[in-house]
Amino acid sequence: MSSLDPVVLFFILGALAGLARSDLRLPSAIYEFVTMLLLLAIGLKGGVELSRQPLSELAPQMLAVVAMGLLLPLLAYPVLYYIGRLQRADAASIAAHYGSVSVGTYAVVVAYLGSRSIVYEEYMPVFVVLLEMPAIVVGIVLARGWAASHQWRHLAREMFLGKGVVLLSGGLLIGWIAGVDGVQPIGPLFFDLFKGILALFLLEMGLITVSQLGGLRRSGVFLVTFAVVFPLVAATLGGALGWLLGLSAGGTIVLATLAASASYIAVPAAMRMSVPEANPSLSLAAALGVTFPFNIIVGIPLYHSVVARIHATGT
Amino acid sequence: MSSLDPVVLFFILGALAGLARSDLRLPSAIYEFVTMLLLLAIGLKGGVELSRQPLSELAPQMLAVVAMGLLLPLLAYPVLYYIGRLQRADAASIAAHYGSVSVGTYAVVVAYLGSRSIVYEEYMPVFVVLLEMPAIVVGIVLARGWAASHQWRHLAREMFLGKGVVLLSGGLLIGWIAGVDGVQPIGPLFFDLFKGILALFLLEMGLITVSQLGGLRRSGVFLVTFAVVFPLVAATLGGALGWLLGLSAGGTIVLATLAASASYIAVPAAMRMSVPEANPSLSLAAALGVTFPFNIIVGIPLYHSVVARIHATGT
Amino acid sequence: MSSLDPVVLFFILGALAGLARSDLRLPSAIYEFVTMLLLLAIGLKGGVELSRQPLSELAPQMLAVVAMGLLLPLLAYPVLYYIGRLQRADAASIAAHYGSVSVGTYAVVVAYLGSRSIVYEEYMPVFVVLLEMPAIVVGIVLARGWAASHQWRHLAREMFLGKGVVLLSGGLLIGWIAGVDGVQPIGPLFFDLFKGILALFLLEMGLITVSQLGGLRRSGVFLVTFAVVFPLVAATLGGALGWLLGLSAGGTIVLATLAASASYIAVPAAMRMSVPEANPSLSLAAALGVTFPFNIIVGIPLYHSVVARIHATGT
Amino acid sequence: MQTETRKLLTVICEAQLESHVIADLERLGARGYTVTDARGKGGRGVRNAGWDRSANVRIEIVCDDKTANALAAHLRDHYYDHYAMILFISDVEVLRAGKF
Amino acid sequence: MQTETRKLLTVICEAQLESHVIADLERLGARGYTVTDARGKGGRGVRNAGWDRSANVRIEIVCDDKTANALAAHLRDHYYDHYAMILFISDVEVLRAGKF
Amino acid sequence: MQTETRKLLTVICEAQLESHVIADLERLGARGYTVTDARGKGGRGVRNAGWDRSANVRIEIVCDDKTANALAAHLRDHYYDHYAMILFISDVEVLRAGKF
Ligand SMILES: Nc1ncnc2c1ncn2[C@@H]1O[C@H](COP(=O)(O)O)[C@@H](O)[C@H]1O
Ligand SMILES: Nc1ncnc2c1ncn2[C@@H]1O[C@H](COP(=O)(O)O)[C@@H](O)[C@H]1O
Ligand SMILES: Nc1ncnc2c1ncn2[C@@H]1O[C@H](COP(=O)(O)O)[C@@H](O)[C@H]1O
Ligand code: NA
Ligand code: NA
Ligand code: NA
Repeated sequence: MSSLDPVVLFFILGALAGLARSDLRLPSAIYEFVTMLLLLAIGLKGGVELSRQPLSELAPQMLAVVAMGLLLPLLAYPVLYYIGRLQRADAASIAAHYGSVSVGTYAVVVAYLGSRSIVYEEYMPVFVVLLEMPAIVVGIVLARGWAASHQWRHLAREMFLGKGVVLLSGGLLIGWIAGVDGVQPIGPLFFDLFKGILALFLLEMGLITVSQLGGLRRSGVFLVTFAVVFPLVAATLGGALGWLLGLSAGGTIVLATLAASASYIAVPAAMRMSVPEANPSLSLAAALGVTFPFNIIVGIPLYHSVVARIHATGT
Repeated sequence: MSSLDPVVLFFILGALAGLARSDLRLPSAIYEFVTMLLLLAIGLKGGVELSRQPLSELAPQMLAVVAMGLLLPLLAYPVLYYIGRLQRADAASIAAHYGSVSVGTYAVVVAYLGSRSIVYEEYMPVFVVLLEMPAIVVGIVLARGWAASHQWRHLAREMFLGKGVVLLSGGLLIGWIAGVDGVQPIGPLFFDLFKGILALFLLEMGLITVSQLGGLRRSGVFLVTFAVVFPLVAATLGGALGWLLGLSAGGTIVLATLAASASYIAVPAAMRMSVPEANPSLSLAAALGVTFPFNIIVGIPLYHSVVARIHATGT
Repeated sequence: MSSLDPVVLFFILGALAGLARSDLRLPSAIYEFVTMLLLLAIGLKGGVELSRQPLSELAPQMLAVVAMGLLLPLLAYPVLYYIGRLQRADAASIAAHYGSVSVGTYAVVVAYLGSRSIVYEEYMPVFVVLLEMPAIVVGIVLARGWAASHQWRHLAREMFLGKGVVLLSGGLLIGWIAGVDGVQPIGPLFFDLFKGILALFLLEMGLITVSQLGGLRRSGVFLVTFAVVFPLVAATLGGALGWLLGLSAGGTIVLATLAASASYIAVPAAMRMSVPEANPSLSLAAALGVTFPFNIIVGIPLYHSVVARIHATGT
Repeated sequence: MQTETRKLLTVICEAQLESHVIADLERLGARGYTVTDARGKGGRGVRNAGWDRSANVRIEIVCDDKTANALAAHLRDHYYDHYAMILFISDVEVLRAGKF
Repeated sequence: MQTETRKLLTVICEAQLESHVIADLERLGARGYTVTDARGKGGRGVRNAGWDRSANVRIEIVCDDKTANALAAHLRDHYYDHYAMILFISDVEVLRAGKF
Repeated sequence: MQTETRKLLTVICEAQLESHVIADLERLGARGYTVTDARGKGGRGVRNAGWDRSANVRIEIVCDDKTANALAAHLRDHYYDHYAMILFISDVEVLRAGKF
């Protein structure tokens, strides 16, 4: 039990309370507040790191990561459509969720590495921002074909102006401009409280996860299997990419986790407006009901142990 | 004036603003947030302490404290029913409130001891959790007789799954599992901010207390007297028990204060569903309108001075 | 760009998100929470400082500052009424806004001085409290004549019991009573988080500012000009007063900024009830849409450079 | 436009009852409901709260005549005596008759 | 089921008026009211707020015909000129006629 | 008191549609609207949220008969198929006929 990070215990507390039908809930204004703080904090941290090194050095890595974001939904779609026999819109929408990333999962992996003092490339939030979107574009093309392209301007709005993306990339820019000294005075709120805020977030995520279980029961065995197996495949790809790019062990774990995670902030909103005929409860049930808890409880320690073994042999 | 803890000044500010009919209010989402933080923080602190010592050593103390929680409402009920001539349901419900404990009062006594550097047994939150419930059970039996026992399963849900109890005991468990090192990264939110959060909580409590004064006027002299005198009796019992159990001076003050305090989180909710014919404004007016301010302004310093005198002679 | 304080970058982020029509918003409960924290923190800081020195020494300065608060709206009114040709009620209401002060602008100037390690008289929050009200009284007399005096009792309630004033002056009193040691335990919430909380506040202010631009377009060139030029005049007066009172360079900058700022918390509420025929969107568009961003982006650095030059020659 | 007449039942009650009332509604045949948070005053005094203690909720149900009457009677019989609650019924026109 | 017809008066106005309007309603004989927070747009522009500056409230009163008319007339006379406010009245059926 | 009859159109839908629906309403001639946050359950399951993902809004529009029908038809045609949404229409009396 002690192998679990204490913040994950808050997730479990939330899940147990939800299963027992407690009336516990974070007020929605507080859940929004907590989410905003996490997004800003992650962005700020990445931005500060960016201000320390030339962007040009990162360009190749960034391109490779975007390529991964385009590839993952293309891998997921045929599985969902041909094997899972889901409707085209549903398959495309779920593929988009799994091609994109979960900020909450990112926060947990960072907390996990932090409490084990494992270093990682601190500019990783750049990858989080970059991975938010490509999968959305792929998902829409999969659902609608290129004919959807006359909507691109409208779609770009939905993608870039959703509050999740604005806060994450806004934090990134502010951190970049202000630099390490500039953000220091706001550090007590955004950095010192980070783990406590994450604990509250995970408490609510536990409750939300449980509330998705109903949708899961209806969606059947295939989706549950997909929601466990696809992350493992994606993590392998992400880990391999991290290795190819020469990332540290910590950075490789983060990239594997990002690949394995499924979005539940930017993508659901964009898909709802762009592919409305996709049933949102399928993708949320899979992403929130299975993949999120799987990643934070089983996945991250697993990716860690695999990467550790490879890096050990590597050196 | 300087004998008042600064957090209590926030209570007074709230009360004055309420009396003057200012439009000041904590938004309800914020009040809920602040309450959740207090409950989790208290639980976490107690849990960490529990992880430091064998539970078995505490078992006798825990039993004694539960016995006190069963005894207090049995003392209160006849006073309320025979002397106060209240309806049976009302007498039982008020007895349950006074047999249980107030988490806000606990937070204030802890802050009070902290600013005077008086040590106390840090596992006290365990007693807070233990004292929440027995009085509820006694109250229901007093109102309904044993016939109510077919409802026990339903009742247990109301009691154990109310959000107050879930957060308090959830925090306790997390603190216990994670231990002192485990909770350290979430300390800035839950421990460093504790007193500031308590100040905000007390600001709102001041406003709430004043809003109960109307109910108080209707409920008359008896209830006001009860709401001052019974806590004194209960504090004497609690203090005596602390002394018998060999607690430190600080621990004795805390136990006296817990005994003297009246619940306004777990009990009102449970009574509302289990003894609906009891008028909730009577018990809230007494607990919030009189006993809470009495304890934090007059009671705690009083219990402190009495315990200090006894401990001085004792040694 | 790096000359901008990082907290101001949050304002710009909010403004850009608003211009781009992002769905970003602070939940209203959070905006209220953040505002309450700022008001209490500012009050507490000033109160602690007051507890360090005899009030009698400050009395002359306080009188002079109140006189400034009475003078500024009397200067603004004729400009608005005769040159701007606004309705009498509108001219009086806008004059009241500009005679009073903006707590948000105060917080920004204090953050600005802090990150440049420029000292200032820390009892300045007393002036913030004092400057809130005189302009309201003048504004009402301008709108209604002395005949309005039968309403004074009612009006005093609106002024003194508005939550903004209660929190600011309540914080001041608590800080005064508790002193520097007393507030230390609540410091992590109210002082350490101050800049981070200010950043969130400014994010929302950016969004609010942009939402006022519509009102601005309707109100025309005169009002926009007034909202830039009058602050410059007022800042000159405030700076001159600071110089006369022998304030430090930092204190002079703060007083100039206070004079230049326009209220959007206490005054709008009081005016709405006392001079309802004044159109609130005119004064808010000017104060929030122009003067607030002008002061925090252009004004404060400008007042700083002028004061620095004068103090340099002065010494 | 083709519309049909249905009943709109509005229930205002103390927040703590929300889950109980909703369970009752679903059991008695309501196919949907909408809840908003509210505060107010009535025979049992002012209700405007925090920590749920004394806030209200406002529950609306669109349904047919018979269901509305059954729901109203049930709520009256089970909650009126001991809880803060009022309800009222009005006529509304809806587009999809089969849905309600 | 035995029901009686009453009036439901719905007032939507700027949030700052809440306490004033409620005091008026009680003075003019309303025995209860329900308030929810709202936002919106009307002749006086968009109202969606924070720190109360420009939010709305939605106040509902169930009462008899005469009271509804008196309340509506009073509100119109005192607030329509200078404040953001609309009101409308509809028929509702209630169970306890004596209560409203 | 002189009153006129108008229609009250109430739309309950998923929160993410708010800005889209409001844009539609304004384009089709509504002169005002009022929005409150809500949660609920219907054919598309429970909706009670955080981070907006599954919360509802409740939008009210007072308008004349023709506008109400036009709005209702438009909303039905554009949103009923793929989104959580219901709407209903009732009669209300208003004081200022010209306003609505
Ligand atoms: N006449 C009324 N008009 C509108 N709402 C009412 C009325 N009476 C009661 N209410 C609402 O119903 C709740 C419970 O009413 P009661 O049971 O009378 O205390 C109150 O808190 C109000 O929100
Ligand atoms: N036609 C309408 N339908 C629904 N609500 C309205 C309408 N007109 C105004 N409102 C509401 O009433 C408030 C005040 O209206 P007004 O005084 O016209 O600005 C607005 O902010 C809206 O919330
Ligand atoms: N019969 C009903 N009565 C009241 N509200 C309803 C009803 N059916 C649906 N709703 C509301 O409308 C929303 C969307 O409905 P639906 O499209 O059926 O899922 C639900 O989430 C409820 O808030
Ligand atoms: Na992914
Ligand atoms: Na007790
Ligand atoms: Na000014």
